[in-house]
Amino acid sequence: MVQMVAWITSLVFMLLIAAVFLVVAIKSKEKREYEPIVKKWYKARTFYGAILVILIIGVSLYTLRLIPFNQPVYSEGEEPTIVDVEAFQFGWNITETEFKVGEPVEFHVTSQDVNHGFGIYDEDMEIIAQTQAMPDYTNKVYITFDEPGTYEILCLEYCGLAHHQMVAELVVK
Amino acid sequence: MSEMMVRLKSRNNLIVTQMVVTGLTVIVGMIFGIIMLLVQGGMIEAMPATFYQFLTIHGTFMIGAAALAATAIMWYFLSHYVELSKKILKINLVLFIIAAVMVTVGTFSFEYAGAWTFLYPLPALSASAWGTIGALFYLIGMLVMGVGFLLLFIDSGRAIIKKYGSLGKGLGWDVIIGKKAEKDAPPPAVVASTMVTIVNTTALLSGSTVLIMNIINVINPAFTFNPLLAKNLTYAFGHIFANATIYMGVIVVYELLARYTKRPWNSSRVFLVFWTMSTFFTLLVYPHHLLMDSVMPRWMLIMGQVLSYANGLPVLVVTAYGALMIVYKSGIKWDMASGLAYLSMLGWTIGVIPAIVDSAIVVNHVMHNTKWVPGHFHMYMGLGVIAMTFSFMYFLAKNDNGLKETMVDKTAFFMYMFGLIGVSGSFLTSGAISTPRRFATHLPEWMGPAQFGAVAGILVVIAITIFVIHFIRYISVRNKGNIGSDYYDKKLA
Amino acid sequence: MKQTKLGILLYVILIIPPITTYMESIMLVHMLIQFPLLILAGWLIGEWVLERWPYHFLKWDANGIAGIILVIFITTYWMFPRAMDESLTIWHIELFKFISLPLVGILLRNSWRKLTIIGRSFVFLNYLSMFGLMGWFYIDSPVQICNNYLEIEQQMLGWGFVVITGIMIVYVLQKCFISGTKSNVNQI
Amino acid sequence: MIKNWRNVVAIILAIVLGSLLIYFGTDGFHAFTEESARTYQLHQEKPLFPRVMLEDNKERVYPFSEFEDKYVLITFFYTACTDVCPVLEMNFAEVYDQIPEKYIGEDIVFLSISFDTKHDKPAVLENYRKSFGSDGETWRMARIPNQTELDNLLKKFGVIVIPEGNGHFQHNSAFYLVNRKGYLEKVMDYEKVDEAAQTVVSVLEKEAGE
Repeated sequence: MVQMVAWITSLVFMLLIAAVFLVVAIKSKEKREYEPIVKKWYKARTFYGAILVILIIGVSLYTLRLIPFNQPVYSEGEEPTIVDVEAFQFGWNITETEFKVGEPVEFHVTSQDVNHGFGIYDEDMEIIAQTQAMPDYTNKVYITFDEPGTYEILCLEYCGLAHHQMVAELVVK
Repeated sequence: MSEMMVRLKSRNNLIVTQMVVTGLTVIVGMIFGIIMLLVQGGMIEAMPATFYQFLTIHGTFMIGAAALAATAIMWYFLSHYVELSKKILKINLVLFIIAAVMVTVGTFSFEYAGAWTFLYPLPALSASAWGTIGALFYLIGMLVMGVGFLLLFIDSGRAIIKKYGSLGKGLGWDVIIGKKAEKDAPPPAVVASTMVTIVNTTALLSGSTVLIMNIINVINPAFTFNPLLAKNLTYAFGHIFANATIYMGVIVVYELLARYTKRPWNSSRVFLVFWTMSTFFTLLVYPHHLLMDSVMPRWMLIMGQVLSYANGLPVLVVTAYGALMIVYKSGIKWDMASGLAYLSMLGWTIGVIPAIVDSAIVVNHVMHNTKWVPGHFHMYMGLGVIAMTFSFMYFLAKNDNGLKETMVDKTAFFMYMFGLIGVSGSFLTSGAISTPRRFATHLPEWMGPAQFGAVAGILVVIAITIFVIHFIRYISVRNKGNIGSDYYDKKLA
Repeated sequence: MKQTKLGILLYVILIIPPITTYMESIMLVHMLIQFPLLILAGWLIGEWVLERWPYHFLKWDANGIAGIILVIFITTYWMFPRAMDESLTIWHIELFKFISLPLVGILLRNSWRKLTIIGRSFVFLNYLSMFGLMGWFYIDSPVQICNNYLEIEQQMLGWGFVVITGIMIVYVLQKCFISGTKSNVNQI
Repeated sequence: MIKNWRNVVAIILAIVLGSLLIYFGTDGFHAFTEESARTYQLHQEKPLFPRVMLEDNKERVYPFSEFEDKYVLITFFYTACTDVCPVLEMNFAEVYDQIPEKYIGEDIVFLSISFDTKHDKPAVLENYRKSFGSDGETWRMARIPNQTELDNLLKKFGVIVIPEGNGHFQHNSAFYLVNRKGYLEKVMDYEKVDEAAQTVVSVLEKEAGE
């Protein structure tokens, strides 16, 4: 979901920029005085810069509303399931691997040896959440599975020669 | 031959040597890159150990080559304005070659495969995949390289301070506050060099600190360090050092486009303000590599996101915009040098977009360490820094010798452009479908983009080889004693 | 020769047993006051040494590099927690301290003026990052690193290093960003 | 180049001398702290457990030679300790649990020695042992009433104890394995329980195999 939005947004802006570069390259064949160009386009730049600044502030405010490492507010009487995850070369120790749909889960992720990445993939092999697993520290991921199925954990930080084989499964019923 | 000419020639010789080393390193690095894509695409087979060794060498060589080429560009143009030490340039090149050999020996002879980011404590804890000696060869090699670059930037800082009074003045702060007129502002080449001097000195200091931490830990694993500190230092080093290459490379764009269009590209006040912003942002945004470490202080992570956004402004509003403006209706004569310079600005600008997108914490949550990340920097570095490098090569060849460019070169230009767009695009697509980065094997559904990327990569290597051949032709002509007509240098003399 | 006399006086004061014992009883004073004072004593005495054997230094250490390398190695050695511990318990390590650190001062005096600005800046920046690391290391260390000192002292020492690093950073910044007249710019 | 050969020689000499200093100063890069140097040295020297009289939690008094022909795994602690010692003894208990039962008491005895002779009387020790599940037989807690004997032992085994003056001590901690002949065999990191247990078991197994 987020991936698609990101991909399309990037593509649109990249194509836009490429188009501008192309137009300017085509227009470069003409030859005009520089002074008037500077004057005109400096003015345009002020406008364009202002729009960018507003865009940046807007997008920042929008995307920072819900940052994933803020602990969600649980409703009265609802206790999250706390799952301890320990990564090691090359595997996972996960205290609990079966969950129910709608059950709030907190993964407390750490590592025995080197840095690893704890990435949760859904049934369609799309990442839905991740955090770093690092020695001496515990990172947290908050998640509530919406759909039943088998989820996979892959390592998302290069950790040695069997990095790509560090797989674990979670089952959501 | 006048004394001046001799001096210039020996100076150019060093630069030319440095560019040859870069060109060859880039080709070798790219070949390893293509092999990795072929393996991921399931088209050839390799042991994971081999794959990760290639990964390590590819990253190290590419970053090293980009830095070496970029410093050559910076040095060449900066030396028109300030007095730089040729001895230091030579020492840096020698140390770089020693480092490259050590890194190669460590990787291939002793099977070190801890990636170029040497994230503590991986060099020491390899699950017995590699030993102490391999790790030490690699780490000390990197340290040697760091020493060379540090000396180089100390020298550029010294020279700028000597000429302009202080690094602040090198960035034109006295012009910004209105103490000095805009027309007396330091030229763009000096401003960029000052910025890079500041940020890279910081980067190299953090880099050497974390390297020494790793070295001690490898020698005696009982001696441990704080892994979060190590991570911060590593990314402060890696992020700044990689970014600085483009800020050095862009000097060639400033110098070339101004010359080709016969339009001035001066440091205006806005230009100076934005370069100062770039200086601070480049130093401060590295936490966007740590967005997935929730143990980091929250304000640092939010700063990482917000400043990453803001860091897009200088390039989008000043540098790229300036390049477009200077080319627009200028009647410019396009050749390889000017074409590549223009292309590099495109690469830089569009490469910034996926980076900005990924620096949002919510997006990073699902895209961090997927192939989206290499997608962004292959555009930014591959189509940006590398294009600047070869733009500079063609400039030297033409300016020094008047060497003619052929249709082959032109074809190579387009192969290179579409090839790299293909490579980066395939990476970005992989990232969008959640393909993890740095995986020796791919699931079947991830293989398509990798195969496409490999084919596009082959196009790029062919193009780069043609570029390098052109450059080597230039050297052979040059060595016949036909000293060229560097009008710029002559004017200086 | 005024400096030499001062240096010898300083050295004599430093080796008076009660003073030595007192200084060594506090970790911070041991590393951040006694060590530098010993180096300072060497530096002052260096005036006479350099005058007495000028040609030897010229011949063997014309560019100052050999001297500075020794300085770096010796000071690095003395930054190991172990060296500090052992100087308290093993007499020949203590003796080595009172010889090697003044030697550092002498070598430094000779090398520093011969080094180029680039060399000096390089050495300076390396010490800057090294001190920063030492600061973090002593503060953050979860265990007692020195057997002869308490953990709290260890942390005080760490903060001492942090303060020194801070001062060094301020020094670099003012040198690089606040320009004086042209003449003193030349000597970063 | 040739004209400053002396410089080049001096530089090489400086590097060699400096490296030697660092090398020997750290026992060949093994020990940057005195603690690690101490462990390293103990492994090299394997000192003999000196003659001492112990007084244990059951008020029994006997020399250390009582344990002759058995391995003894030892910790040094004091009961008033609030930071390291509880962890140390907890971990000690975990090691105890990981040793196969057939060895316990027969081939190996666990012994926690208090260096707070004044305060840790047998009754105090008896009380303390219960909180860690020590049975008082195969894992005993004891003090050494004679201060000179205690100091001698601490010195031999490189245990450093600095009284803070308020009833507390700063001290270093480890597991010490003494062999059947009374020589120190191994010093192990008390934080790495599994590793220590494995080491002890492998020592015991190796003997059984012979």
